[in-house]
Amino acid sequence: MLLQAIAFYVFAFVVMASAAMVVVSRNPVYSVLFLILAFFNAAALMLLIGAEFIAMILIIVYVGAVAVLFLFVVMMLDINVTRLREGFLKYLPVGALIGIVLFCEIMLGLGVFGSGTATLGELGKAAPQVVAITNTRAIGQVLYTQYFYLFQVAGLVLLVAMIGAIVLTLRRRPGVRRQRISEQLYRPKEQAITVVKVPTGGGVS
Amino acid sequence: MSSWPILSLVTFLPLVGALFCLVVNGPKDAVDRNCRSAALVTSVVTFVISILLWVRFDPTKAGFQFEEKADWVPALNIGYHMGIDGISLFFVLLSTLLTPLCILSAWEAVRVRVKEYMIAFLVLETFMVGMFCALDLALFYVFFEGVLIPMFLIIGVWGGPRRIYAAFKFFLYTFLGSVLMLLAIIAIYWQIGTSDLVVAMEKLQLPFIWQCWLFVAFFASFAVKMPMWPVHTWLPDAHVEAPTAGSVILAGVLLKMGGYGFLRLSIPLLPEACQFFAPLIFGLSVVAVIYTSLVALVQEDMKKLIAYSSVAHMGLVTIGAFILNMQSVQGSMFQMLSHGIVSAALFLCVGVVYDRMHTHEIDVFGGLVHRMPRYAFIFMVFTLASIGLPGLSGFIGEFLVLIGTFKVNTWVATLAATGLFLGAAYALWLYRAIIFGQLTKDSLKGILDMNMREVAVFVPLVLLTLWMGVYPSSFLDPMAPSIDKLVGDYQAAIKLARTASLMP
Amino acid sequence: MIMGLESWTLARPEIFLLAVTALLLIWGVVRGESATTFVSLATSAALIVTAVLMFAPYREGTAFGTLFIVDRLTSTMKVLVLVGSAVAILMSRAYFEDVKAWRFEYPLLVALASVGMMLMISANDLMALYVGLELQSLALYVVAAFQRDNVRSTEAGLKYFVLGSVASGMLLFGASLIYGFCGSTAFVQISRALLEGKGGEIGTVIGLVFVVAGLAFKCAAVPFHMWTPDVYEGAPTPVTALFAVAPKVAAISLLVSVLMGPFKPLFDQWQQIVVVAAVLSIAWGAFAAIRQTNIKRLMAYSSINNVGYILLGLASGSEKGIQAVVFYLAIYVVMTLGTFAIILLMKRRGVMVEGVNDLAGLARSQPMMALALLVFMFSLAGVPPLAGFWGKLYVFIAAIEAKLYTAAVIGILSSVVASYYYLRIVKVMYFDEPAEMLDRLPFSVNRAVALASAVVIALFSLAPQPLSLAAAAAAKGLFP
Amino acid sequence: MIGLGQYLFVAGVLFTLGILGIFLNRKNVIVLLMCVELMLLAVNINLVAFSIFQGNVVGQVFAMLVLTVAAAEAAIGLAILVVYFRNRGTIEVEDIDALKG
Amino acid sequence: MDLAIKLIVLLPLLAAAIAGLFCRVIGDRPAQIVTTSALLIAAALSVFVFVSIGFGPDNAKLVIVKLFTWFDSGTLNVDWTLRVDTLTAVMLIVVTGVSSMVHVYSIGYMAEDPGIPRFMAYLSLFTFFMLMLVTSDNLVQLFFGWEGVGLASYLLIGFWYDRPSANAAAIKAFIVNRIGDFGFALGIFAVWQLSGAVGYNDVFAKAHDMAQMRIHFLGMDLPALETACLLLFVGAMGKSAQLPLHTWLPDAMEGPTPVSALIHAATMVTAGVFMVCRLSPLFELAPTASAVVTLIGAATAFFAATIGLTQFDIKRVVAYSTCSQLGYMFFAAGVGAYPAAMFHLTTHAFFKALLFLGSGSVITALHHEQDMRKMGGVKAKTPQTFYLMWIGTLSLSGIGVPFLLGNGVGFAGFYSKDMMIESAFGVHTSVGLFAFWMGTIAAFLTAFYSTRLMFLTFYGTYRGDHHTWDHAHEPGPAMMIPLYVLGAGALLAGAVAFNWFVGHDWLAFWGSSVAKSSGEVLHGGHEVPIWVTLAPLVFALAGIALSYTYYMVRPELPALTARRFPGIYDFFYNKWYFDELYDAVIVQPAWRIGRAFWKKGDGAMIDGLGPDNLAARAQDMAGILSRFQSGYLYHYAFVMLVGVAALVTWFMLRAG
Repeated sequence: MLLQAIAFYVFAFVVMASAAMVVVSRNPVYSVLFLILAFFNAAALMLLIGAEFIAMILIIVYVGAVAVLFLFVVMMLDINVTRLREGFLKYLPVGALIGIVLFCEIMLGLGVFGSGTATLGELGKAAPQVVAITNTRAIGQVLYTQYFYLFQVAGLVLLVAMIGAIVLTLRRRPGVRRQRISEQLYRPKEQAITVVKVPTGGGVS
Repeated sequence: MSSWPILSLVTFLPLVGALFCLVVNGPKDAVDRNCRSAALVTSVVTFVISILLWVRFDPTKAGFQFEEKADWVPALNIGYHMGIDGISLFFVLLSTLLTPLCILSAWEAVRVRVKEYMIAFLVLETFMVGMFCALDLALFYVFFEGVLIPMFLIIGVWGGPRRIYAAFKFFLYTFLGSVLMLLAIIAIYWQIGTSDLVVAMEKLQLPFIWQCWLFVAFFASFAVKMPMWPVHTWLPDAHVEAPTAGSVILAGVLLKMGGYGFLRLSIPLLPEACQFFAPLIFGLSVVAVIYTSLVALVQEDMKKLIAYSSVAHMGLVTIGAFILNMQSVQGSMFQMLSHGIVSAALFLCVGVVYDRMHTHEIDVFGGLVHRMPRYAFIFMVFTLASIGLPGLSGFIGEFLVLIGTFKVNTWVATLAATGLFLGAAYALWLYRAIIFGQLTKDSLKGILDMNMREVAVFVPLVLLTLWMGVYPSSFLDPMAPSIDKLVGDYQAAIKLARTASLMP
Repeated sequence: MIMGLESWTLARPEIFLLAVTALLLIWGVVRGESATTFVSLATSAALIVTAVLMFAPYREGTAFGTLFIVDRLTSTMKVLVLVGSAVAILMSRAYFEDVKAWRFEYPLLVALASVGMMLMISANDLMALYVGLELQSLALYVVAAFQRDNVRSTEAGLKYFVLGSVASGMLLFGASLIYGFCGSTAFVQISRALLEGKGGEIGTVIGLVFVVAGLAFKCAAVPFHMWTPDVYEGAPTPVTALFAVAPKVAAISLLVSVLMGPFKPLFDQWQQIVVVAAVLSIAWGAFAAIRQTNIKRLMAYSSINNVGYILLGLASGSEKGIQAVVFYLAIYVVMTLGTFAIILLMKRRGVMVEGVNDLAGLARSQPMMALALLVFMFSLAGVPPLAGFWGKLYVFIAAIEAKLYTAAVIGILSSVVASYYYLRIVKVMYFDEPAEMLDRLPFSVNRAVALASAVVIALFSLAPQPLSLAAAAAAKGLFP
Repeated sequence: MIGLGQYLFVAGVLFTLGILGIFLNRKNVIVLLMCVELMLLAVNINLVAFSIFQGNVVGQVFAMLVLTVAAAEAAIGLAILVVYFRNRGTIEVEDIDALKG
Repeated sequence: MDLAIKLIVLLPLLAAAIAGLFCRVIGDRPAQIVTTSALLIAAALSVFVFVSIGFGPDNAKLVIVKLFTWFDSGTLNVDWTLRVDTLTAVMLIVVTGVSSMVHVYSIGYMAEDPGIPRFMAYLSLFTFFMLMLVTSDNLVQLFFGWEGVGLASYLLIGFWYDRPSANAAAIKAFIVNRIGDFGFALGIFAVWQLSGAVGYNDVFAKAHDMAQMRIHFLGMDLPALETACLLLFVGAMGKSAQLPLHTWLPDAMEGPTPVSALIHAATMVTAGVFMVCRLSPLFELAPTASAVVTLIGAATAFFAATIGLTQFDIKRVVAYSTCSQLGYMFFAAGVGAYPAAMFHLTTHAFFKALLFLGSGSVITALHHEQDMRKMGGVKAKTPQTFYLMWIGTLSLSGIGVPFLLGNGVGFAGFYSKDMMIESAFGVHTSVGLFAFWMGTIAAFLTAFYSTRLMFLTFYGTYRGDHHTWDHAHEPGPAMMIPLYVLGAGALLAGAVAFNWFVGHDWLAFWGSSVAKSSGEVLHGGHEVPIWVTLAPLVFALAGIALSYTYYMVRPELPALTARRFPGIYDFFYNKWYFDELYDAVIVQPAWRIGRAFWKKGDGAMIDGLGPDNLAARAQDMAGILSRFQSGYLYHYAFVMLVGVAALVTWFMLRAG
């Protein structure tokens, strides 16, 4: 239990720290990398309470796809390291203040601090409930039955994302040569080769 | 009483004419010609039908006549309920009378966008007539506000150099007032569960403080429309910039909507608040009479002067309406009718010279009597009627209001009576500046007297002014029972409230 | 039965639409750009057919477990969405052909967005709500940036996207809290938990605040409206027309069903939020538009203003209030579509213009269009007898009955302020002498839309009864 | 003992950082997108934690949906970013101000 | 009888309508014929009516002809009614008589004017209104006539609309009259409030009750009848040019001379006197109000006479004399000698019309010259006018031989004036005494200025330009016949009518048309000491003598006196500076206030703080909000955050 607690605090700290670094890093590449770090640690946090499926998905989807996509775009767009603008410092106090106030209020409201049982109720005290079957199995049991509908719609969302990304970024550039395999394959030989009678010793002119 | 929906006919016939104009197409000349004729024919027919109202009106009955009732929005319990009594009868007639005259007066004066002009006027007529006939609060409001749309366009499209300012001021000022009335109407509706005015008159029982709030809301709307001091400043601007016919309708009918609203809604529905606020209204009205008369005295523009005089005259109307005895209310009604004819005619008079000189600055004119004797005569008649010369229409209203007022409050009566000479001062000064004197200005030397079409516009008005001045009974008698009932109900309500407040 | 026949029957309009969309997508991919016009017409037709399908025959109930609900309210709202989308697609051809961006993906994305909206409207579970919302949003982000070579269009897309993501992040955060405290994401369960007093009051309220914030963003209610003017201005005009209509209906419908459904027990709490948002929206929309010179931007503020009135109806929380919402929305959709149809007709020497002052002389060059726009403007301003007045009347009746006096007074006074800029458009059309006339365009879809809208508004003005009956029927579902 | 509160705390911090990042960031838009991802991560932690502590899997299903949508969102967001960059040649937050007023 | 009365009233209206509306069609001559003959017929009918009523049996002394209802409103019922009793009959004679003469005269006087039909129409119209005034049976119809004559007066004063001065005078006349009417109207309101009626019979029936009542007027608790009478008298002050509402009358001389004769001497200005006599049953019960009437009348009699001393415009002299004579009538009415007032009204109508028309003929002869300094010796050119004018002057001065043949023998003015002065003395009150002395002094002044007029005009040598002199001649018969008729009146009216009006037969003559209490007053007037009877005559003769000395014997004296007493001379010459005072106190401030209200009140205050201000603030607000919409993403996100934070805070605070 202690070990678990220590692990939690370590991961939690790293998550929060790297999240902060995402925000304050001046180089976007670092930001992405800190983001990846945050994801990893968040996954670890989830593992700690037994949500292993989500933890893995998190790593696969976020780290494997999203973060890499970010990195790719950062590189592609060739964004320079930006100087820290004055605005940051000017707005920092007010912004931070409001953020902290909001944060404290949420925490108070949720009852995270101490007396919070008022709202968290039994949940606040309870230990993680261990489900009899594995986490993945439990999800699997509902995902394609009870939540089949959501699954389908998620697919639609991805479809839209695909269409959207293509429609926005795909361009047919007239000047670019491409390999058209079907054309290559189906070209009749008459077009491809000419039979030339080469006189001996004369060469091809 | 009437088997066919005569009120609806009078109300919506102009709309039919407007639709006809809308679909007229072809070369510009033909369109203009057809629209003019169509508008004139429609409005004249409407007027003739509305005369039937008067003929068939039973002057001994106090209640509503020619009632029509139909569902409109049953989901909200809003009905289409029309009907007139002695209070509304003549306003309907006033509207239907002035519209053809306006169209006639614009026959040659308006040359651009004739089609739109005629449509605007016919639509305006529908709204005006409808407003005076409506016996449903929502319906009333619809017509009341609907008037703003054509009027806004009339001022803005065919108006003078500052027409845009004037049109916006007119619209926003009056709109601001009216939306508050809408809230009041909703509150009443909420209380009684229907927007039917007749039901409201019977059933509505509001606590005093509520009455006061609602009164303020109604007041905001009607006071602006009247207009009462100090919310009158839209009127001079609107009048100056509006085209002649626009001013005519504005002065002739639109200003009456406020007074009509007080009599139709405020007083029967909110009697205690009326009593409570009467001193305020008297104060404002007295200020209006004196203040605007003095302001009128120094005007440099004919229309502005007449506009200010309207404010002063309307001051008497509000006093009369809230003194609430038979004489004062009848006087107030009569004053509105008379003012409707007279100030309309005065604006038409201004229009006559405006058409010739394209200005209504007083300084431009002078000595017109040399070239325009007919005009001078007609202008004189209306100037005199405006200052309330006995024998002409203006006198009866003023006299009845003041005599009724004197009985209740001598201060108000005395201060309001100063209008007698203040009014004479500015009206005669205007007349002198325009008509009398030597004809020295070169620009005026070729000016022509009124032609027969113009005379035809004025003749009915002159006759009416005389008729109303010499034999006002034709007008006073039909309205008497309704006003009697209004005053009686009001007094009964006040008495009831008194006894209720005395009880533990 | 989670996936029984019943579910498929209830969802058949959505399924139909999706199927058609998929087929058209394939068609488009095969035939390339040349198929665009056909695809767009087919999509519009499909949208209309979908609307018809909902009522032939009409069915109610929940499907896919409790995720999806169909009743009068959702069906009515869906009709509005579908009509809005269909007309928006029809109106867009001329514009996109002009800017050489007439591509078949556009109608399909709109169709997919419409599906998203329908799912939103029918959502009966926080998760269903979220996926529907995202389906819609993602498609809309793309269409906002659809004119991809145009800085303004892409900027609009970008802003919409970033802020939209933040908003959905907030919504999600709130949803997570609600889930946590109520123990479920299903609306029925949430409602039950709240009624039983479970689900820690403050925590749920905070969650509700975040959810409402996220939804208010989609409705463009103050203070979550900041994206609206920029996106409306930047997006291609037909897209703006779409934005002003369909997503707004969907978001408001969703707000209604969330607040009046699971969170009905928290009425006292959310009423305050909605009243504040309503009043702020009304006032902000009224004042900020005064100085606008771009008509699209002006319409953005106008839409903020109108949303305020709709929210005021919602804030009353009564049956009449919901009727008012439906009624107002229906009229709003027609007015807005008509207005944008005319904006799309604004061309000078072949170039699209969108300044308010460019309307000068419309009354001369195209009198019927000017008349139509006049009708829309006065209707938007709420001047009787035009239909907009009935909407406002409905709302204010509801507000007064709910004793929201202050809000009603502010609302009605702001309507006067708002009327100023509507009048300004009328003024420009009718009073100003144009330096140069707008082009006289041949008859087109947009003209037809404008005229039809004007006629519809005129009919609504004179006979609001059918619409109010429909609104009443729709609202009935929430008040069994 | 690690309870729900701790998880909620972490999630709250992440969420707040995400929001703060959005308006304190004066650099480029891509970081904004990352901040959004942070917010979603916070939500996910919330959902998972609630799910585990309540003993039902709804939260985890929800988290999966969020993940999926987040991926789609990232794709679209980056696509828009790219076309914007093509037009303007910049994605600095303070340069994105063609539309205002 | 009824028909005759109707015809008397309506014929002038008909004539006016024909002449006025169809003037272009029918031309000058027919217009003159129509109007003049209508008036002559009316005059003849008036004589008939006068005889039937004035000398008829007691039960026939009142004829009431109801025409039709004017207006009914609740308990207020007003009819168009013609009421003829002796009082009215006398006025009918005066009005139609003088008016018909003026019509005839105008044919000559206005012969060269381009606006003849209009002029004749106006005259007839005036006559109609005047007749309505005198025949009214209720206060409202009286008011109708009252205002109507005001209108006609306005039209006629401003008849020569080319002249700015004429226009100004016309407006002044109308407005000053309106100020009086303001009081008059309030008086009517008060009477109605007190008695519940406006018809004379009903009002008089309630007179005694009203005398007991009190009225709450302008915050003061006042005796009701006194207040009402005073208010009514304000109307009379305006119409009859009494202090301080007299300023319009001299200016009204801008109108054509026949107008001055008809309106501003014989008829309209006497309407005030008529009204007081008509309402004598009320006034007799209102001692304070009557005292005020007396004081104002006496003061005006004196005041106007002092101004008359110094004026040079021939018509203005006569005008001030009118003003002064009206003052006499009022103090007579004020002390209760209503018959005496009416008597003087009648005689005055003749001699003053004569003086005006005579002046008119001099003016015509001298080519429209009115300044007496440019006249002199005119008797050579216009001998008939000269003699007739002397009749008028002596009548005005009240010259006669007392005690001869019982009532004395003299010009018409002699009888009536003496009767008034004696009545004032006879009531033996301080007010009456004041009136007596004022009247007596004024008699001196009157005699002085009226003979001064004669001397300056007709005697001595001509002081104008010779071209005019050469063409000067006596006017034609159209103008001379009226002069003779009026001259006869001025000569004989007093002697003929003395007994009926104020003598032994007064009661039989007047019937119940004036207050019964007049009897005592008249009696008191007959019973005064001899010196009282002689005093006015002596003073008048002294005035004539002084005038003769000044203007015939030693013509350098006037200038000398003026130099010797510059203060008082200027004061009189400038009409006691009333015009200047009014201009400074009322007219100029009214304009300034009007301008201030307009520019500062409406412009700066109401519009500036109201609509324009609101519009500007809305624009400002729009600007602020626009700037708020900065276009920056982080800004927008910040707003969202603030929104959420605010809501959350709100709920946290509420929760706890």
